[in-house]
Amino acid sequence: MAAVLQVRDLRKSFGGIGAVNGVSFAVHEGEILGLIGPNGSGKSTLFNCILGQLAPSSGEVRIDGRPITGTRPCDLNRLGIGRTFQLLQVFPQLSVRENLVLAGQEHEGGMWSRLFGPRDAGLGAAANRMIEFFRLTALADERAGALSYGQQKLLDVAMAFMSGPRLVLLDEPAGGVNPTMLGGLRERLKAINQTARATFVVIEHNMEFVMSLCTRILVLAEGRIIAQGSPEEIRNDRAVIEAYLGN
Amino acid sequence: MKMFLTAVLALAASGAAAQQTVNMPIVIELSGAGAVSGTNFRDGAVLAIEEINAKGGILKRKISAPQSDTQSNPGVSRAQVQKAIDSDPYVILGPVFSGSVKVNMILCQQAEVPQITGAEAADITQAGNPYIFRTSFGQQMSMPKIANYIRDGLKARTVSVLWVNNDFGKGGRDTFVKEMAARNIKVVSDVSTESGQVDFAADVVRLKGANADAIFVYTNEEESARFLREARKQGISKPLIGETTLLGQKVIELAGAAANGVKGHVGLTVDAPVAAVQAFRAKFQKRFNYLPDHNGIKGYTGVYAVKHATEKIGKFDRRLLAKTLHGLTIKPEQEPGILMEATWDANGDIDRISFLAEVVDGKQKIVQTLPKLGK
Amino acid sequence: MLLAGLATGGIYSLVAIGFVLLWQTSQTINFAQGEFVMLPAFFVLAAMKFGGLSFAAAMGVGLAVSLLVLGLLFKRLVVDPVIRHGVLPLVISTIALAILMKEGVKEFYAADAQPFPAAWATTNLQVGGAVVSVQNLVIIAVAVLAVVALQYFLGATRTGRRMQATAQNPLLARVLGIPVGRMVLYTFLINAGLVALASFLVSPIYLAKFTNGETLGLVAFVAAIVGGFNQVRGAIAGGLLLGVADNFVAAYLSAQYRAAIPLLLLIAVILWRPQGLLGRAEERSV
Amino acid sequence: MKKALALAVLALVVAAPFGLKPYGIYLLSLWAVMTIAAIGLNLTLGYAGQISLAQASFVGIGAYTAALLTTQGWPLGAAFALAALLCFVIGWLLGYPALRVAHHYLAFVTLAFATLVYLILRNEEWLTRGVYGISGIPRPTLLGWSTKAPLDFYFFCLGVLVLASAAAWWLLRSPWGRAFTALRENPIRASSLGIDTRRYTLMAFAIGSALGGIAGVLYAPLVQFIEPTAFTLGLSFNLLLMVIVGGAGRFAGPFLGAAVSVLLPEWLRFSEGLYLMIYAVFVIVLLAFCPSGLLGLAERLRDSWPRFFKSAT
Repeated sequence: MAAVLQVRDLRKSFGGIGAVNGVSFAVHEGEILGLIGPNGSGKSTLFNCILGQLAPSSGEVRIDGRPITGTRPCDLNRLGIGRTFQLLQVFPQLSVRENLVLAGQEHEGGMWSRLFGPRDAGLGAAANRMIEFFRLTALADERAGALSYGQQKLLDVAMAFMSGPRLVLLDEPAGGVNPTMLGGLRERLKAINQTARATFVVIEHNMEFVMSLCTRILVLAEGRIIAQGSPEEIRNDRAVIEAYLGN
Repeated sequence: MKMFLTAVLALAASGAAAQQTVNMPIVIELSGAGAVSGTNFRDGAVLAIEEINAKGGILKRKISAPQSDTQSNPGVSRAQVQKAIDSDPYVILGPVFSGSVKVNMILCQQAEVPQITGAEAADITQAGNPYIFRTSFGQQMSMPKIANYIRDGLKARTVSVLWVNNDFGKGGRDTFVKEMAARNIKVVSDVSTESGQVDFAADVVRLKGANADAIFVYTNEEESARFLREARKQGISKPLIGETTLLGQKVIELAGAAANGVKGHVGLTVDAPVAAVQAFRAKFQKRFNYLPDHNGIKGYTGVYAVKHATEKIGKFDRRLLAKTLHGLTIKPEQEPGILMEATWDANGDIDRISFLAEVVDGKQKIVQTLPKLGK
Repeated sequence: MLLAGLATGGIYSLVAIGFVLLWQTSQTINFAQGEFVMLPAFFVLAAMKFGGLSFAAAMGVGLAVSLLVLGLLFKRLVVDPVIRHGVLPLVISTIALAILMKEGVKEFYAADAQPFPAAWATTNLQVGGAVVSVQNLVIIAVAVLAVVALQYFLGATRTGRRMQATAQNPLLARVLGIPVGRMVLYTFLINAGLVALASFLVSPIYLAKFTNGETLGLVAFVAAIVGGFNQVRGAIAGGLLLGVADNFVAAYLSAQYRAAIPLLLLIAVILWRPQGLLGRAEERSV
Repeated sequence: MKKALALAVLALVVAAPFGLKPYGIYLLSLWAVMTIAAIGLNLTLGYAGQISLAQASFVGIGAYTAALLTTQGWPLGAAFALAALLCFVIGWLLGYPALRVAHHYLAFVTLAFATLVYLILRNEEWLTRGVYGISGIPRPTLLGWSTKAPLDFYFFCLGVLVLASAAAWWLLRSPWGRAFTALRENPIRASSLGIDTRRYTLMAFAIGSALGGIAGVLYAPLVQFIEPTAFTLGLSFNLLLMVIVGGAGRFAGPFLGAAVSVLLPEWLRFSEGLYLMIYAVFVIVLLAFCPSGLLGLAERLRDSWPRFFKSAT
């Protein structure tokens, strides 16, 4: 079947400095692709180029074969692409349930149907399921701002899934989450991957988390892919170790 | 609910309750652009009221005149006049700014309360309101006199007009242009300026460019002073003609030497060669230790007009007072406080003798006395 | 005619520079900048009237009081407590400050315009047929002098450079050991000095009135933005451009829409070149 | 608890005018009109985070629409429809600069827009009779009920206010309300969740301006004479202070803010000219200590003394 996400020779330079120098890769349905590499290797820039936050200098991004380079983030969401941010970003004023309803309400239907439709845009049930799924039931009506960092991280990830996306790009989901919750998070992500056949691309520094979650791994250094393969291959690939430890 | 309302209004209108004082609220500009004229009008009225009360008031009732500030803002003036009407007044004094008067004269008309105003905009007395009375010339009375002076006195063939773009200025400019057309004097340049404008350099250049025989200036006090300074700075030589405001005391004080040589028609002036006016001027200066301008005379004579008319009809009846004032002529011999003989016509305009004046080294000098339009 | 334009432009530049400095160093948008130009003249008048001082002495007192009130107190009492809530609340509190100043002068001094003595000859020069007013020349000269002095101070002196560093990147400056707090205070004092100077230059011609600030404030904003919001040089260019444009339009185009010129320029610049003619774009961090 | 409070306020507002003289009724009507405009501004600024200093111009546009139509014999209903539509479209267009610039620049653009509208109102005499203004604006008769008397007109204004508040309440309770809050809190995150930040910003401007227009349509018959100087920046600043003092982003903010701004000058009447200064100082102090306005202050008090409040209610 066609690749869910295809990136062809993507380049992005900020005034002469090549953050991303010709990256090409493809992701197929159901895969969990890990994206690792030392800091400043262009991982986040790549993400932002794919997601329309930054306009790439050249190259192309295709979803299910259709070019979407440079489309606005809100339109990407309607095409079934969700994301989380490196820096945690939830809406502290709104309750956990409100955050979730917000995350899903814009996915389909026009503005006018939302105005005249039900108050929770028919997402009450879906939100409850997500709350139970991420074990936030006790906090459903708490203001998101009052949650702990780890709980907010879970909510952040849950919000990315509210619109039932086919492809989710996670930017350091494990960042700052204490080890006990990490296991739970990994189970949640694996479960969604199996049940909803959702495809993930994950940027992560926590090697143990990446190795145990991802089906395939790409290694980025200075804006270029220097290695790719299964987690085992990558673990003892000399080029990868050199890139990290620096020769 | 309807019945309840009519009862409230009836009580207010008749003012039957016997009071020892007669209530004549002063609603006037004490701040904002009109502060200068408003303060003068108020002090003139207060001076008259104190004199009248000293002699026992009107028909043995002392005058009480609560003051309220319209801040030269039409919206605020409407609210203040509404508040004054609620206090069941016999007569309302002020305001001076035409914009404010137009907003609140509807209220006075509905409440059938005579209103003595200092406003000069032409259309105030053309709205068919039987309760509005002026204390100085409306623009449609003073403009013909200025036009005659420009045609005969200055023998000008072309003229430029500089005016402030508010209701006072626009009304004056429209009337002036009409009068010029009637005497086929060409208006070669028509410069509008902003109320509160500070920089007149460009406008003076335009006037110099047009090079008309005479320049008619119709703006508020402060803008006039700034314009005169700029005109002198750029060396304008053509005669500068104005109305009462341009030759007013405040403008002379602010413009300093730049005001010298300005000529114009003056409906009311404290420098008028009339003994009563000079006496008023001295009393005013002693009481408030500043030199009054023409608005002072408006306030003063307005109060005395009400006193005279009320004593004439022998009782406090608003509607009758209004009717009596229409067509009434008051001579100084009958009522010294009127200072100069004045006649009010059917729609509330006032007719008096007026003067042609010129500012000579900081003082307003009367050049010629013009007869009443009526005679 | 050009001379008058340049003179007005000079005033606008002085006020615009102060405005830009405040923005650069402390993200302060001062909606009361116009009233800041109106107030010093009244300090002088008050010093003469109540203190009985001569004009020159009163000018000195006026300047000192302006530095104290418009510089120090403004920072301590208004800016510091509100800035921690962000740029918007500060914008609103400067609006309230403008109202406070206007009403204050109206109540405690005088509602009507006051003549303001000119500190130099008000005569005219006959230069080749055209009449040149000394006042315009003086304004231009003093404005140029002030700008050059400021540029020298910012560029050549040690404090000046440290202030520029604070303006460019307060965080980095603090890391480098520059007392950022004091540097920011200096900019407030410079702003107070500039507005006081502008006030002394302009009041003799415009007469001191409590409403003078309104139009002046708006035009100073426009000059700062048109010239490039984060550039002192931009503010000067913007100010001069506006001064000359304003006069020419009023003289030759329609005077009724005279006030529209700075506004149309403002909207055009903001839509097509938000960073202004000379400014550099401000990045927004994701 | 909120419902009871709202009903209590409604009852107070309905009963209030009976004891008052026409001047007091005029003030209450003015409060109702200003609240509608403030609700509009609160939507644009408080909920969607877009500052606008142009609300006075929309009140002006609404007022002039009403004045021009009703003096030619059109019913006030037509004026409401036309004014709301006109302001909606102009508000939408005014929203475009908001998409490109940061807050403070937006304040300048809307400030420039407001001054331009004032100039047009004053100079285009053929349309608006310029500086002379328009007088003799009739008060509507609604299905036989003449609102000529101050009391009747006050209830008419109150009716429109209740309608406007209900519409705003419903809008803010709907998904749109959530989207506006998200737009204000974090536009980047909001857009990644599919919220079309462009359209919602424009919508916030358009609806806010439409409400300003509706307030204008009521203002014209209230004062029965309008001229350009009533709709200058002063009114925009006043409306802005109402929203901020009441509590931006809170539903009841505009009601409280309008009350403070319209009624405060009366209570401080004794201070003659000082009340504006007191009001200005009050705003500065409030912003320094509690930028979320009076309601924010109330919430803060309630949160900090739960025992006291819990036991009381």
